[in-house]
Amino acid sequence: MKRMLVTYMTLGYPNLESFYQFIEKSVELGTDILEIGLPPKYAKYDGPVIRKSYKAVTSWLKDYITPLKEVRKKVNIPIIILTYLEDYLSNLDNFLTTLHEIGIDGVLFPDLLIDFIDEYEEYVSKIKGKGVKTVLFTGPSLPDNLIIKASRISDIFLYYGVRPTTGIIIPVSVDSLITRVRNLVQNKLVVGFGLNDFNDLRKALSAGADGVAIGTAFIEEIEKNGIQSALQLVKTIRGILDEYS
Amino acid sequence: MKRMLVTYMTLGYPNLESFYQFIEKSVELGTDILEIGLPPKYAKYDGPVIRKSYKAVTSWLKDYITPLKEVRKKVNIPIIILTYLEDYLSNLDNFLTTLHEIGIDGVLFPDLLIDFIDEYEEYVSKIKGKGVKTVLFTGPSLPDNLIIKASRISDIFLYYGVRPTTGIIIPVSVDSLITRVRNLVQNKLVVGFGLNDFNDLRKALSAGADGVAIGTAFIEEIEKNGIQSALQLVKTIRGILDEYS
Amino acid sequence: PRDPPDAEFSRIELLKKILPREVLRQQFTIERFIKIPEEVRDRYAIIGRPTPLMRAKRLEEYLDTPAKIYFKFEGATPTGSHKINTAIPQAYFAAEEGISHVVTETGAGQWGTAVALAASMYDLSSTIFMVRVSYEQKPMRKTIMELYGGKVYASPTDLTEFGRKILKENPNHPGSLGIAMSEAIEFALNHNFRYLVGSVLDVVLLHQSVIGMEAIAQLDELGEEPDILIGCVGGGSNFGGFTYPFIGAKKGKKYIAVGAAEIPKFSTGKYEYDYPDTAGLLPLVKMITLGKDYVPPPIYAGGLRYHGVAPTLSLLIKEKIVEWREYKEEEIYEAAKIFMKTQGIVPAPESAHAIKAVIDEALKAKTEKERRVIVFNLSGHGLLDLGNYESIRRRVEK
Amino acid sequence: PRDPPDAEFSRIELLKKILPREVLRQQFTIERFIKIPEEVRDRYAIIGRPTPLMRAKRLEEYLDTPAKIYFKFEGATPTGSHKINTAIPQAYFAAEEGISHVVTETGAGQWGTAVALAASMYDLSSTIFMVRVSYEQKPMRKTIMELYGGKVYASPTDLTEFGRKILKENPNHPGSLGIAMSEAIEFALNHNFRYLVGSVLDVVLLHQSVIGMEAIAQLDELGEEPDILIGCVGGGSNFGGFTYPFIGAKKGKKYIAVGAAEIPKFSTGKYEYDYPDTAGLLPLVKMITLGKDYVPPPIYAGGLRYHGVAPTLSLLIKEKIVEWREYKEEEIYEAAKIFMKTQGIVPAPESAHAIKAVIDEALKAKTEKERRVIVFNLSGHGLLDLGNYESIRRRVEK
Repeated sequence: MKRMLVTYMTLGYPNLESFYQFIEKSVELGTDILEIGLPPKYAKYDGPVIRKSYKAVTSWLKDYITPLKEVRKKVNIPIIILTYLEDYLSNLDNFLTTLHEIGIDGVLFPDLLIDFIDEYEEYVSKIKGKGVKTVLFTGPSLPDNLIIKASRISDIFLYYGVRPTTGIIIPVSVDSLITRVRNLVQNKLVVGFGLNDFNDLRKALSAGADGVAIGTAFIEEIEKNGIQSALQLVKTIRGILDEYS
Repeated sequence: MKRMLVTYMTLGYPNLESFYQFIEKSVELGTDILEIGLPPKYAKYDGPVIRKSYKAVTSWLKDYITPLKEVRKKVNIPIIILTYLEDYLSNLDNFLTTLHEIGIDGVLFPDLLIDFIDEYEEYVSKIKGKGVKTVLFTGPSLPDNLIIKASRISDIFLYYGVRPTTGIIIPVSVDSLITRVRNLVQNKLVVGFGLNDFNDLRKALSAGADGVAIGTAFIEEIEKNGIQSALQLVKTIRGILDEYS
Repeated sequence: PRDPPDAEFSRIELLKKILPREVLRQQFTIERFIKIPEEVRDRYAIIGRPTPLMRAKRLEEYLDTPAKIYFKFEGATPTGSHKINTAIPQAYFAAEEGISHVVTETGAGQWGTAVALAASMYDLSSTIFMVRVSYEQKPMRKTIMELYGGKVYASPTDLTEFGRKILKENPNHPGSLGIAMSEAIEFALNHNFRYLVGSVLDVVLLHQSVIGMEAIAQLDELGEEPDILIGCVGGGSNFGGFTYPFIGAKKGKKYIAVGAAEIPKFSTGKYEYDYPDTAGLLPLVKMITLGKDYVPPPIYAGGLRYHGVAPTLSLLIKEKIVEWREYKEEEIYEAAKIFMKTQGIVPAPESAHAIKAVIDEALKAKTEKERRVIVFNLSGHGLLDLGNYESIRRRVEK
Repeated sequence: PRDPPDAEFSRIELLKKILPREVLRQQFTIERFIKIPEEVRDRYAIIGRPTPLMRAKRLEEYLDTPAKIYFKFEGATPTGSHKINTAIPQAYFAAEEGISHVVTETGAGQWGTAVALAASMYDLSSTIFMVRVSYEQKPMRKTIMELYGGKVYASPTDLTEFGRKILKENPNHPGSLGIAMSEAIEFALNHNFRYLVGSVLDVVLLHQSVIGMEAIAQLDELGEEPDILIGCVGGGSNFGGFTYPFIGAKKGKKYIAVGAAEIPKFSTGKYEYDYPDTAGLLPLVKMITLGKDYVPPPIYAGGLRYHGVAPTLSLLIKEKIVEWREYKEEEIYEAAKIFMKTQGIVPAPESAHAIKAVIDEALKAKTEKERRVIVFNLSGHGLLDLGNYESIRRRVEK
């Protein structure tokens, strides 16, 4: 079975042109699902690299609709928007309708099961009611029974962040984390949060992850060596994934 | 077997006349052995009652030889002198010779096995060499093997003081003390030191003492109620002893 | 854990730089059971683990209760409290990583003492930043840390930029736990040493779970089934370490966390993200908290003056799996005296809070005529807290 | 025991008036084994008896010795030393006799603490005359006695004729152990209370023999045969209590009594009759002594400043059944630090003397390549003696 590559990029990073280029090429190179970050007010669960990318784009990117439309036009694979529910509490319907109209497939609110745990089921119904899929975000700090329930209602796949934040390689035993969650989840399991170490990546795949979500690694690569180098990384990771197909 | 009554009295107490009277009558009433105390400089192992009697007589009694000769004339039973070796270190031979000449049967030095433990056998030989018998004084603070050795060489009987000092009724388990020492001693065993409680007396006899030595009780009785009363006590104690014959 | 909004630096990244690697791994593990390394078990044996589980027979008699009262006595360790249970593995993991030196801050001194001893047990150097006012008022605590080989400084110091800045503003600054911690972390960062954490974090509770694991085995040996488990809560590490193994093994019917009425975090604290440390250097965690800037009144149980409750324990309280009590210090003092006179042990003022709840539950068992088995954690002795007892005596018995 | 020449009163008679009857009986018993009453065993269990017998594994490693080192840890009791072992039975026998109140004196405070706790365990009142200078310098010791319910007075007091006389001469008299004892005895006599004795007397050693009896059983359980037994000597009660059961059972090849070089009683003391107490109120006993009026220098191990050696121990030393050592306090301090860093326990300064001898014997075993089993009595912890450690630190490490 083919393992999924979920490629994350902050909307408009590092600039619109490079952003579009990265998206298009990464799909060509084997990205299965796109995860696009809309800069939130408070990126609670993101590490410094992604936070910096948010900061970089918010200085000039005032409108998210146009670039998202552009991306939708350019690629055919599923697009998921990553942003924080917190920012849309007062206008969620509106936001979801907009996404739906653009043709975005789904949303991923990393704060949904953490900060809105008492009402998450209502939110999931609401999101789905608007025709938008919802990818649920889980991690090691959630109880087993919540992960099981979430995996049943999560669309496309269940996201499992192995570390407390993106991009900071807190030492965790990736293999045992995933072996454990694999047994709980019937849905497709995509693992993320700090998987930019190839060793960890292989461990995740060996332990049964259906896919991986990579973000910080691409942004860092763009920052340091530019788009081409980041795309080379997409290719490399795709190669690793294919070893496990 | 008849149990022995060893009657103690301080030489010349309370005055010469009463002293002679007490000695003579007590023998008539059943005293088996007389123990006569010569006031020492330091009555280490005597209680306050006997110490007071020493003090009382030393104020006027300057010569011990005459009254001892008198006692020897008056009674036929064995007479033992109680005094402290410490006082006679420089003129022991002389002292023993004098006693022998008077016709005293033996001496009892309570400090011999305590303060002269390293040389007690030499002293015993020396005493016996002068024709004087030696009654050895032992007690609970001496080791078993010393008691066994002492009992073999003690003349007339082995003295066993159940309490650390005369006349003060320190609570001790008289029966278990005597049961224990009885098993060590082949010689006749006379028990003393604070036996003026009839209960203790009976316990000592039941536990196998061959006799008892009584002193403080008589002196106290003389002090409080006079000679007749003290003699009455001799009679009573004789009676108790005879119950165990 | 999360970084604060608009953070100048990532607290999570900071954790990675200052904590021993394995400590951090354990902080974020989801394994239910983690093997205690042989080298840690060795040292546990040396400090007298397993600590005794004792029956408080005379307390039962005094209360004339049908309840049986047991206590796990963590005061039996050389440093007199449970703190050493986590200091040892943290020091070990630092040593294993090739680190030569560990650093921490201390207020009243219990934690610093535990770190100084743990460091000496693995031949590590240790530096302890002690809040100046405590350094001056509790010279014996300083002495014991130094006897264990620790280097103790009155914070603020001129050893760190942070300390120098504060001293420049006020050369006689009395110091604070937040300042001491900031200095400790800066010092560790500058020298590539490692920083040891005393409470609140999951990994600390994990290490403390040796208390509960032992207690379960000891009760089994006695053939006792516990009904009620009780502990006091400062940050939550002795409580969690004691009760979680019971909760996990579904042993016991009631778990009671006891705090000080003067620091009413259970009754008035909010369940929200807050800094676990007053310096704000650690990542935000979701917990019951009075706010990191809460200024606690000076009660005699210094260890309970903490503003929050460990995240896991906060959740268990929110979920009503764990109950809570809050008592005033006069009540605590009375309970402590009863315990001293019946059982002979001077309890740490913190642990005396657990005793008060035990007494209440034992009296309830009496009223209800129930032979309940009550087990509590006596997290430390009070022999180095006699000054605190003297101060409350003056206040209460005047 | 004997009364002094030309005594104004009989000390032996005084003993009879002030000691609990059964205590006196046991003082003069010759029974080899005396059953511990159930009510005393109960209280022993409450204070944590049997105390642990622990292996000093890290000390062995540090010394790189083939010897095995074990220690009996009397510091595990609530009052932190072996003193409680005799305070409990003495208080019990007083209570059994219908006495409501016990009295004693204390210098540094260990004995007073033990008496206050023991009294509270049998619901007795207790009054402790504490040497004024200690009362002022060691306020924590006073606090703990009071927490146990003891009434503590700075001696000289105006509660006794003796105290009033001294205060009249000098209202700021610093007090002395002799004065405190005189007051305690007078107070006990006047009120028909009972006086409890802390050391030297046979009966105290008898009660302390619970240490050695337990240690024998614990070593048996480990399958160890002891070669060398070591303890420190103040009056001799912890040493005697620990070693006599071994000597009696013919276990062990060498017994070493350790004293302070600054109080050279083993090396220069005379074997003669002397007062066991500086007040001269107790009967004379034959012992190794520096004379009751000997003024000891102020070493940091206060408990070893006693002028004599218990009579039975004196005899065993004279008979060469027990060996002795004397060490200087700098050496002791170094030994204590080694023990703290390797084993974590702060030893009482007194007990640290035993540790020094243990280290020497362990190093000797190393030189001689012998796997000897060394067992020592750690008679107390030093948590309430940190002030003394601080003072010696200043002297030695300056």
